[in-house]
Amino acid sequence: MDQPNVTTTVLGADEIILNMGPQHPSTHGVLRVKLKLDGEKVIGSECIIGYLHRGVEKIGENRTYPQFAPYVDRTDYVAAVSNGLGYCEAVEKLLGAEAPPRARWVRTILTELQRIASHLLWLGTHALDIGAITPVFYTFREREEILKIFEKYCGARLTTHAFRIGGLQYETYDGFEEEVKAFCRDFEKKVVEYEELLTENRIWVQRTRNVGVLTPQDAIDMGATGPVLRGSGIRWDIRKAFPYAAYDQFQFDIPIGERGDTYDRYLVRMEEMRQSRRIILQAVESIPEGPILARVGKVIKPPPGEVYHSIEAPKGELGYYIVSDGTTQPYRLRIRPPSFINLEAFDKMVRGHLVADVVAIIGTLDIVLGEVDR
Amino acid sequence: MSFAQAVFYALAGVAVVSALLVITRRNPVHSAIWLIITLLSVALLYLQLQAEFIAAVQIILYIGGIMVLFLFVIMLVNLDVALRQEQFNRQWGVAGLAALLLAAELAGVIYLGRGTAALPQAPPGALQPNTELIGSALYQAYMLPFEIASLLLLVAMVGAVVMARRRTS
Amino acid sequence: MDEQKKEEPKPAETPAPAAAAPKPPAKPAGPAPAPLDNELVRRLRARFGAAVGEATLDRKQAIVVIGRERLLDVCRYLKDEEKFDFLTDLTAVDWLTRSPRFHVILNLYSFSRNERLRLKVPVDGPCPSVTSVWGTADWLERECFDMFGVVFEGHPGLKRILLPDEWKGHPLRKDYDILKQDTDWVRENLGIESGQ
Amino acid sequence: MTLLIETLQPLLIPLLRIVVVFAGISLIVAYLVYAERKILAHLQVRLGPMRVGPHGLLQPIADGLKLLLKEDIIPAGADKWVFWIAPAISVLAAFTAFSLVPFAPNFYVTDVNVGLLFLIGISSLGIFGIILGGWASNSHYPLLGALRSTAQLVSYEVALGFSLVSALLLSGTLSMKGIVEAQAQQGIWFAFVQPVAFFILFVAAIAETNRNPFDLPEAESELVAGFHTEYSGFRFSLYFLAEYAAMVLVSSVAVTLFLGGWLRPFPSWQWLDFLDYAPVAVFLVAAAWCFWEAVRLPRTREWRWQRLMLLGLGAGALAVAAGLMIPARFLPAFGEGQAAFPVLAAIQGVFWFLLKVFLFLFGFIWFRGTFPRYRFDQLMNLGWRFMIPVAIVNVIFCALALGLSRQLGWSQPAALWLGTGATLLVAMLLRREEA
Repeated sequence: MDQPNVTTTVLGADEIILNMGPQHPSTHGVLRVKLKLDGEKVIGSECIIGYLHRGVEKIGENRTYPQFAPYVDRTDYVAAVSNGLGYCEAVEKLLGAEAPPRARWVRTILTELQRIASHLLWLGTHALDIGAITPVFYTFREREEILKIFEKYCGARLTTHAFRIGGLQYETYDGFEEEVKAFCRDFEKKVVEYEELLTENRIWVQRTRNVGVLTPQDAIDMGATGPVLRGSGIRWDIRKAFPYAAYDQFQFDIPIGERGDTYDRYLVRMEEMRQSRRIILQAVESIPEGPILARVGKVIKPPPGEVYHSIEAPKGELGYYIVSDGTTQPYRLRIRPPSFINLEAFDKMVRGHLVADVVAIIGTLDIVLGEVDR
Repeated sequence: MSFAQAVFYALAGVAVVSALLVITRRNPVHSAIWLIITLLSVALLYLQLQAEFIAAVQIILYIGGIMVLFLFVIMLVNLDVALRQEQFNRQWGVAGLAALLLAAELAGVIYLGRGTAALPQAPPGALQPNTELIGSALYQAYMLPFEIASLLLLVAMVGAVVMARRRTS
Repeated sequence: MDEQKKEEPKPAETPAPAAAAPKPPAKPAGPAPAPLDNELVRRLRARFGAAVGEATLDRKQAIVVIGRERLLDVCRYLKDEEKFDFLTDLTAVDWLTRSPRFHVILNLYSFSRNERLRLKVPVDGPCPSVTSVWGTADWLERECFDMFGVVFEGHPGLKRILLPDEWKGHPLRKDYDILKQDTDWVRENLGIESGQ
Repeated sequence: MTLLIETLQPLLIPLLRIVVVFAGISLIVAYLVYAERKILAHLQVRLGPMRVGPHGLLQPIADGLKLLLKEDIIPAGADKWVFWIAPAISVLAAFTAFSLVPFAPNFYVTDVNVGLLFLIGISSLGIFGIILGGWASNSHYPLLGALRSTAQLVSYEVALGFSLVSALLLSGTLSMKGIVEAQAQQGIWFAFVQPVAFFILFVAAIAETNRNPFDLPEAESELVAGFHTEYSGFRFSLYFLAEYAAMVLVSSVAVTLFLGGWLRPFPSWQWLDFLDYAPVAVFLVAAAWCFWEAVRLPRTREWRWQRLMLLGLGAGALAVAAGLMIPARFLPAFGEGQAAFPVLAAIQGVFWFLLKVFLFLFGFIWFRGTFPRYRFDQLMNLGWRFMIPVAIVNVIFCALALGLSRQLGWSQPAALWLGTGATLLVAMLLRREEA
């Protein structure tokens, strides 16, 4: 029987197997990593996942389209709004419908807020893993503001189920625009605050520079997406490549890294938060009036066929592949989980590094086990 | 018996008993702890002789330096194996005999010389600035031997590094 | 649970062929798949002949059916010559009543063309592994094996990924009921009678 | 019987001093934990302890009680004997070392002519508490923590030792009291003529006390709690006590060696004499703050105790301030002194000493709130490839400067600054080579 946490078995002269997780302070959930060590150097690794597997895809085949929408919130549970957007848009595409402009604008605002919230969570925990104990409190302070906006909008903070197939569940509340603007106004200074703590901090740079390097070729070969891919220097973002929601209406840049190390991914995510703020500000200034729900009918019954739709979730490409057989339930519902596929690159990134770097690399991949295991 | 004498005998007793325990404990970590106690009581004896410098150096070097490294190495060794090994090898009888002979010799010499080589009582306060005395003795009167000794140590250190290197590569 | 089960018709009993005409449209006529005939498909046909099956355009997304025998060649060609260098996703669909029972789905993307392409590989038994073409396929094929029991030939270490190694059954198959579980495994490893 | 009294009589006054120092340090350590929690909390936009007493002022007592009453768990397979004794060694080493610290010209336990050497020796015994505790727990995390800790302490002790040497060169004595007196005599704190040594001492002190950014032995994201993972209850509190006492100790040593110990800032400048009243001012401010807070509390029943305690504290602070200002003629016992306010004059040294120590401790806490953690190889590189060479070079240049100033009659500070400049140059070269 494997014991949780560290079990050491003597292999070669200096080789040991070290078990990290599934209960360990910095594996971000129930990830278990088996490390083969030569002294403190990692010479091989294996991720053992599935501790949180709930059969979400199977559930999807046994629920009607609207019934399943709350379930997607629980895959990447720190970015529920993004999951909801991907799912709703995928079903809309399957139906051949499109959400009205007002709905698309509000969706964009909420999704970008969610991206900031997700990145804030990542930043706080990542810094905590590397030993900086203060940023986490700062980032949670701002994340709280975002969650308050979510709560006011739809009543939930974490698993929001904010959107509905065909548009929005609710009209925005009074003062929504002002609150979002106020958040954006304050947030600019807050990002500077985080950066002052970390970006030029010698120790932070030493701990993240050249750690977990992923070359552009490797990143593509391993299917990495999102900040992990962009950190390796590939300027690719689904918001630009296949614009969805209302992203084609706004100006924003795609930040990329140069070396593909942990520090570059850190910079990319910091810049992404700034760009998200830019998008939100543009969107909130120009929300069109009009209906918030397209006419999709009371019973969602897409014609037979199939569709793959993906969005740029905070963690990477979140795709939904849905096969319809013309009934009210999906025949097959596949979620392309960005965390799962990004985690695949872990072994490549961790080889040759020290045990302390493992923690940094898990952090920089920004995985959520709910999404890895589904 | 004065207070000072009582302290002396107590410390000497502790030193001897813990030294015996060092060689009789099966667990090397326990042995190391007893060795620390031996060294500590010897340091206190130096202190009683008003040799503060020697006492401080004994604590810093032997206890704070060497014993820490001892323990460090012991912890890396697989203790279960060490526990199962035989503690005394076959030559222990010979060794005991040699030790007894040496003890008898020492006792004899001290007994014979007690009249001729009586140690003078040190006048109180005369040894006060002994740190300075040691310093000037080492760096002025015995400069050359001191440097030669340090060179020897350096050679030993370099040799150890080279040997360790060769094994890993 | 029971109530819900009653409501749900078994989807597997009424499988509709993917390319069939849509049912009488209830609402505004939905999108329908149409045959696809573009440069890429023609090049593929010219090169691989019969291995390239039906090509369709469904919701503006290109789908090409590929025979499993030449899958690896097609994939190499697509990656090296047509620059589909990114394997976005690999999964499968279980068409319980059809005769190759499974469709292995490969979702490709090309950075230089900014274009997606979906390959469908009908298989009944084993399917060739594409791990040698795209590294991503490693875990994705393991997941596919875990969930559907599709064996990938040439995979470097095909074993379960999400479920425990000793688990029996492949949950995403259509004949695997949603309430089913490996009760023996649960009893043995969790010490409880049922995981429900 | 008379013999016993005769032999014990010289021990009586030191014994009293020992008791006072021990109690004082324990109190400081308890409130250091509180201060750390409060300061960290305010750095992190939180409030910290607020429940037990006004602003959580009684929290350390509550924590202490809780730890004492908790179950004392000894893990199965642990070496009981060693497990039991290890935390005691830590505490013993940390507290014994305080006997050599001169808190004021008239207040110290003892002053030996090799004081500094003894201090290093005794504090180096503290490592055994960590090694043995980690080993005796019979568990992987503590063992790894203990190994890391040992390697780190041994490495940084070298740099620490070298940084002390330059203070010794300047003062020409090993006696702690003598070092402060030398600073008074030369009219300059050694930190200003030996900034490099001071910096190295500071960094090494952080490493020696396992504080962030060198807190690898206890890195919770990697090793859970390091060497004391398996400890609980009273024994855990002993480790805790030892750790914070060690912080106070290294701060005290740094203050004594480089920041003029008990000396007031610029003691030779007459026009700054009003600084002598700083203790009174501090207590007055504390009293004012207490009263202000008491007024601000809501006037309901549930806050009554808090208000009473605050008022009591304020009154106490006022009383202390008043006590400090008792004029000499009311205190015949202090008699012969020429100071106008004998009590104030008596606590002058301790006040400045503690103030400087607190500044240091604040730095420790501030760093913990700011820095990420080094990786182990980086820590070792920094120690062996940068700190130790720079410390050695600094000692050489310091000795050269002293020799030159004695031979050629240069001004001593100027020569030392020249030496410091040369050291900094070497340090820069080292850094560039590294990068």
